[in-house]
Amino acid sequence: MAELTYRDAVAYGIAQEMRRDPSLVMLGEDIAGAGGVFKTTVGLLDQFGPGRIRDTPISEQAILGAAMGAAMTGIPVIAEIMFSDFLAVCFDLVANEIAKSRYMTGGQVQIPMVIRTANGGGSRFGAQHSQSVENWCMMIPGLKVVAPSTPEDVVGLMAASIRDPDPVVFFEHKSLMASKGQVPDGEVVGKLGEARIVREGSDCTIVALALMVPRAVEAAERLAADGISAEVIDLRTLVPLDTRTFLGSVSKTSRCFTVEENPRLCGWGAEIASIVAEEVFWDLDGPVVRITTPHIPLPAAESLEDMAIPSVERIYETVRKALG
Amino acid sequence: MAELTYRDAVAYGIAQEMRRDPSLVMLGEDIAGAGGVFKTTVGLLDQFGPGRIRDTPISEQAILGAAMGAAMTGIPVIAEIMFSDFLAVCFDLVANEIAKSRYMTGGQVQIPMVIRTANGGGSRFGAQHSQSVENWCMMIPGLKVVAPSTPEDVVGLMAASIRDPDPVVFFEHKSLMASKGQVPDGEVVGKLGEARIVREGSDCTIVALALMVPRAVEAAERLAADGISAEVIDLRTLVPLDTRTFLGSVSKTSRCFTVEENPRLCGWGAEIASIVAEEVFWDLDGPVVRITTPHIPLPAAESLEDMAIPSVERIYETVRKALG
Amino acid sequence: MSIDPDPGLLDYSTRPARLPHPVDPANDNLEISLDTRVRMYELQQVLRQFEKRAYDLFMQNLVKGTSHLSLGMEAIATGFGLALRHDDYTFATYRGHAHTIARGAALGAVMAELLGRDNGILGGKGGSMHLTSVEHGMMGSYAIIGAHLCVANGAAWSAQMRGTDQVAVAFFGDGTTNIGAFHEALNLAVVWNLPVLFVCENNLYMEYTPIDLVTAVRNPAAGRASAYGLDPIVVDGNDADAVYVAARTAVENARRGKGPALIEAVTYRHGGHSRADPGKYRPAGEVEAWMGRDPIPMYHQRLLRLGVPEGQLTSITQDVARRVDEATEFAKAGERPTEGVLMTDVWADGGSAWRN
Amino acid sequence: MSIDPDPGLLDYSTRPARLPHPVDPANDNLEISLDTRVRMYELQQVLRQFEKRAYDLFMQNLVKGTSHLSLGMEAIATGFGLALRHDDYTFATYRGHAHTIARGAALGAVMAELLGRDNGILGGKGGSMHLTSVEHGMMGSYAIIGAHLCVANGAAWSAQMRGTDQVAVAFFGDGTTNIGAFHEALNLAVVWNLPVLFVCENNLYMEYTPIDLVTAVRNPAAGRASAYGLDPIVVDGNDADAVYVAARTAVENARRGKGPALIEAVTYRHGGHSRADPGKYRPAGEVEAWMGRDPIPMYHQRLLRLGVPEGQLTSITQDVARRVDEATEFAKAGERPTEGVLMTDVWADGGSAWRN
Ligand SMILES: Cc1ncc(C[n+]2csc(CCOP(=O)(O)OP(=O)(O)O)c2C)c(N)n1
Ligand SMILES: Cc1ncc(C[n+]2csc(CCOP(=O)(O)OP(=O)(O)O)c2C)c(N)n1
Ligand SMILES: [Mg+2]
Ligand SMILES: [Mg+2]
Repeated sequence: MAELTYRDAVAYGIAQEMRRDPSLVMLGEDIAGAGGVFKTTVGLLDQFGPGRIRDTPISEQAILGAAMGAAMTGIPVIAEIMFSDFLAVCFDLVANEIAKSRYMTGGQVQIPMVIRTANGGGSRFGAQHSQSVENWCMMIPGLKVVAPSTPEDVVGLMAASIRDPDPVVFFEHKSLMASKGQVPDGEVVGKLGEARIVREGSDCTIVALALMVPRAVEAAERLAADGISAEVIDLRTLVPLDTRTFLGSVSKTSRCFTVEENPRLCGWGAEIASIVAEEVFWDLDGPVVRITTPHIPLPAAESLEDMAIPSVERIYETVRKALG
Repeated sequence: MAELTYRDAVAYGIAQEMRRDPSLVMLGEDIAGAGGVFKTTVGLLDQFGPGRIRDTPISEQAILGAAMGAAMTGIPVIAEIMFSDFLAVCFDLVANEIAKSRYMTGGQVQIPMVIRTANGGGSRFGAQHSQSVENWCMMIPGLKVVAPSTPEDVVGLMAASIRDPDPVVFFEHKSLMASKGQVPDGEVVGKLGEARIVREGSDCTIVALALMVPRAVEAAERLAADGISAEVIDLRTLVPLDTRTFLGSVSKTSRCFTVEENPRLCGWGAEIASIVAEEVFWDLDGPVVRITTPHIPLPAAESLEDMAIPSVERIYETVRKALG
Repeated sequence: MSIDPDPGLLDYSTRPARLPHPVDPANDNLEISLDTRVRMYELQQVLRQFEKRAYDLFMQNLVKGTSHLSLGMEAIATGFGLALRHDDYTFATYRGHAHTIARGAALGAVMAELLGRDNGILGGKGGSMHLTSVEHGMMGSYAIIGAHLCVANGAAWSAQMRGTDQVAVAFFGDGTTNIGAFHEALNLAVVWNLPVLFVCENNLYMEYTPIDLVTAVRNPAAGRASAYGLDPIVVDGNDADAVYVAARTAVENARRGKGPALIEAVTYRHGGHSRADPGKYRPAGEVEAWMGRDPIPMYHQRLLRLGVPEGQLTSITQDVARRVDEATEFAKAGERPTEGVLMTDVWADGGSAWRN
Repeated sequence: MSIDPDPGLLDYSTRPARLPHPVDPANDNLEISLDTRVRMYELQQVLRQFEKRAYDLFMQNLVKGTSHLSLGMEAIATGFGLALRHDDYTFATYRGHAHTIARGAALGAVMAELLGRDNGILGGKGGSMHLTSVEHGMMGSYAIIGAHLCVANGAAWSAQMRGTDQVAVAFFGDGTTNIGAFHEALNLAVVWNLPVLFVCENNLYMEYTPIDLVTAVRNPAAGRASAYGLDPIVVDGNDADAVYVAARTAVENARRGKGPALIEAVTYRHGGHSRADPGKYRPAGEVEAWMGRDPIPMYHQRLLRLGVPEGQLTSITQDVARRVDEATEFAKAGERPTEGVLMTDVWADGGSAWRN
């Protein structure tokens, strides 16, 4: 066991896989010489050399195109898109090419690549550098979507994503970078499509992801003080989606809350809520409640951003009102 | 009253507004000399001249940038993106610039523009020219989203969209182009944010959009033959969303079905279902059921595409099973 | 406030026709073996007859959806088809029938795909705009402008990393030179010195809009070469020999680690942009003039001048006709794909499950 | 299979420093009124002192989020600031403090925005990366690379359609010349003959990566001009007079309907890319050499040579210091924006309702 920050876990996880597979390469802006703007790739250039860790121009379409073309022809690739907001400048490659090529070609093309990107708010970067856009990728058939909340999951799910033969979009949360956690020694390999029950409970289920997980847990602790027992689930991956775990939990607790950083409309919480409302409707004792960022662009000012993104307080109050 | 095709209604609606506002302009690929690849802009060049109807290079980012910059500085603009799938090549402008600028600038910037685009399946064009991507825009704060199902709504909602001071994405459905309908004489101006009850019913509510509206109506007629009375709602605009109309209907019928062409995950139906499950939960007599295109890229072959997109048969069978 | 009704933009009606240059007689003497030339004649016949048949099947409403023919442009796919090695990579656009066949894909499987049958080369899932045959190095037809130039870089990068001397080639049109991805792809290819060729099939039109109306330079590709430190290369896209020699040279350089090239092959499509289009927007005389520069009769004459007996060419032509008939029968014999395949091949495990 | 550990790409460590050219003494004699020059001295002082203060407030952790300073690059915003008319349009990047102030925005309101206060120029909603002041023709700071070049075209197109002779200017960095939107914007501007200027502030680095490592040509902007039929223009970005003259000429041409220009102003940032960055990746001697070409002391010397009394320059400098102090007080006096404004200004009606 070693304690790592979420930030360091990224390079740690990538290095584990680069040692294992000598053909694995990575490309992106400022990732090599500079070690990444979030310092998540520090040391990789020294360990693996400029042939495998490549700095690129500011050309996101060229980055994802190079990754896709290499992956199609036998070289697994990790491509970094610095901020997830920038997926919009290369969205044709993400949504129309990388995601669809296998199906369109009747299975002729295989694209073993991972798109790593810094996601989420809390850094006061404003509307173009703070978005949570995991729903942008979840909605596209052909993409797998991962968003870890702990250093151990960063390492394990990074390995699982890299070893997965299909394209995976891997969301690293900016506001979790400094958080710490234990990572087992030796090879760490997780599994896509397995949610984690972070905290057991009997009165309600709170489904969360990434930065919302620690907030949901803290809210659950405050609820416990009020005698409300909340079960907290970390989805960890949105595609494949572990519906069994949250459906089982909701069947047990009879109430479901989702906590998402996506702005309200068509966030992943809507998908969870619709699955719950369709498949375990008869087990529900009350409305399915979504807690989301309001449907607005994210403001830059500290005070405003803190009001926009679901807080421990808001989660706590919402559940308490709904159950009290 | 005159009978128009949905296709002709597009140019008809644009012409009405161009006559009314001499500063309104339009740009896009092959829209002027050629009258548009879907022939939706035929005749506009002759009526309004090349100064107001502009052919562009294949440069979607330049198209939306030009539209945004002109709109910001006093010229209302209609920009055509030929196929809605291509919103992906200019998605940074759609999602990060056009949608967010007013908020980011504290209200300094106003962007009166309409993005018109051909949406939806049924033409056997395959995965890159057949998508229904209205959810790509619905999920972005700062965009209004319109998707008419009739010639009259094409004209009326086109006028409403053009006169709206905020950016609107206007989805024209490829498979409705040849459909006909009556359009009132004189100026026709609709209203954004008003759904339409297309067919009254008492046993269940079917919420639909665009091509799914006529299919839902036909399914409702077949259900009527089985003694099931279905109310069919055409949302018409996703943002602003007329929740009153569908919530009122579900409270009355106690059952809700959504029929969407979006692939399953995070489609607009999920948003509707989550609102219903949260706000009229106690009025529900059974699960909220979504009928969607499966979560796959769209296949090209006629036989396969017809299996993928919700059909009258599938709507009918799904509702019947759920209620029977 | 009112907008100037005519800002004086160059417009269709007044636009002069762009006529073809005459064939360069010196091309008879290019260093190309007669055997290669005969194979190029045969390939051009295959492409021509295959697409004429595809067009007929359209008219019989057997081909659904859309399709984009290269009739009149066959010399380009042919010149490159012969210059590439079996393990090189081709990336094409929705106008990709010719490039797919030129790499060796079976005519029947391609025809079946156009007809949306289960014996199609993509099982009916992709259709005319996405023809792919990985076993022949044909890495896909991309229907949204621009992206595939970036993807071709990736295949070339992969070859470079794997230490093979494979070359990747991306074919695209004149209109495609104005999209952002073109710029990003060219710059990265040069910076990384990738073994990739960018081949612009300049047929003078995007869909219906003449390229001159929307492009800052007269040569949409060659006029941009200097922005990447590349040589401006323009070849006669209606002369398979000229194309072949340009391709051979560029391929050789790329194999030897000399990096990318940007080649503009000037040509013309005989028909419209796609099935629906009658091509009315083209000025009087333009189509006729280019018909007079049809690459195939020209090449026929050249081979006669070079001593190939008329009879040999005739039998090639007849043999091709037979193969196209067989391909058509094969395609028509296919079934419409059924439910069973709808949900397959989204993922590497063969399925499409997004949940447990 | 294993990847060649070093494909011999040019890499940081071995990279030679890129040293500044000496000041051109002839620039003393450029045709610029002394009054204009004194105003340029004052503006450079404002930009320098304002951003030094912003940096100090950072260090006191009063500025949250990020911010990108133009310290060392002031001559560019200054030369253009003086050459533009009040109704011209400016489009800048996240590195936009200088361009916003150069158009006349109030120092206090800008400083308050950096501090995230309710008296900020955007009410705290946009922050450092999105400074905008429509009343001054400053149409926004765009934080995602590329798009704003396309948006600037739109403002120029609008001026053209409205028959005004306004000009739009887009400022961007060297790294931005490699993104697709750059190419699309330049091509359309030329095809439509728009009154727009594209000004590349070439400070030799993208964030941390030297521009030479990722660009196919030595001059990231000027080296691309011919691809759009434009003249390659390179100016000394550390000499306000050189920038002013280039700007004046380009603005005049654009006003007269002579169309767009692409101008590369070579400069250097004294600090890191953004708040966090110490700028360690720069080779030994490079920073020092460019510090020796600091645009402000150089300009100070020039004005003395041209007969402006030392005392006048001193009092300007002191006056600016006072204004920056006042701006700081104004900013600190602002409140943190409250709940009331969170949900405003998504729509033109002032609200953010997405439903009834
Ligand atoms: C990004 C994008 N924009 C627009 C289109 C629609 N479209 C399909 S083909 C075409 C014309 C392409 O012209 P060119 O590159 O010259 O190729 P050609 O069809 O002439 O071979 C256009 C605009 C598209 N497929 N993708
Ligand atoms: C599309 C996009 N990619 C990456 C970034 C991250 N980024 C912000 S500034 C920057 C460097 C820009 O370099 P340059 O254009 O030279 O401008 P400078 O910062 O030097 O003024 C990068 C890569 C971004 N904002 N947008
Ligand atoms: Mg063309
Ligand atoms: Mg720079």
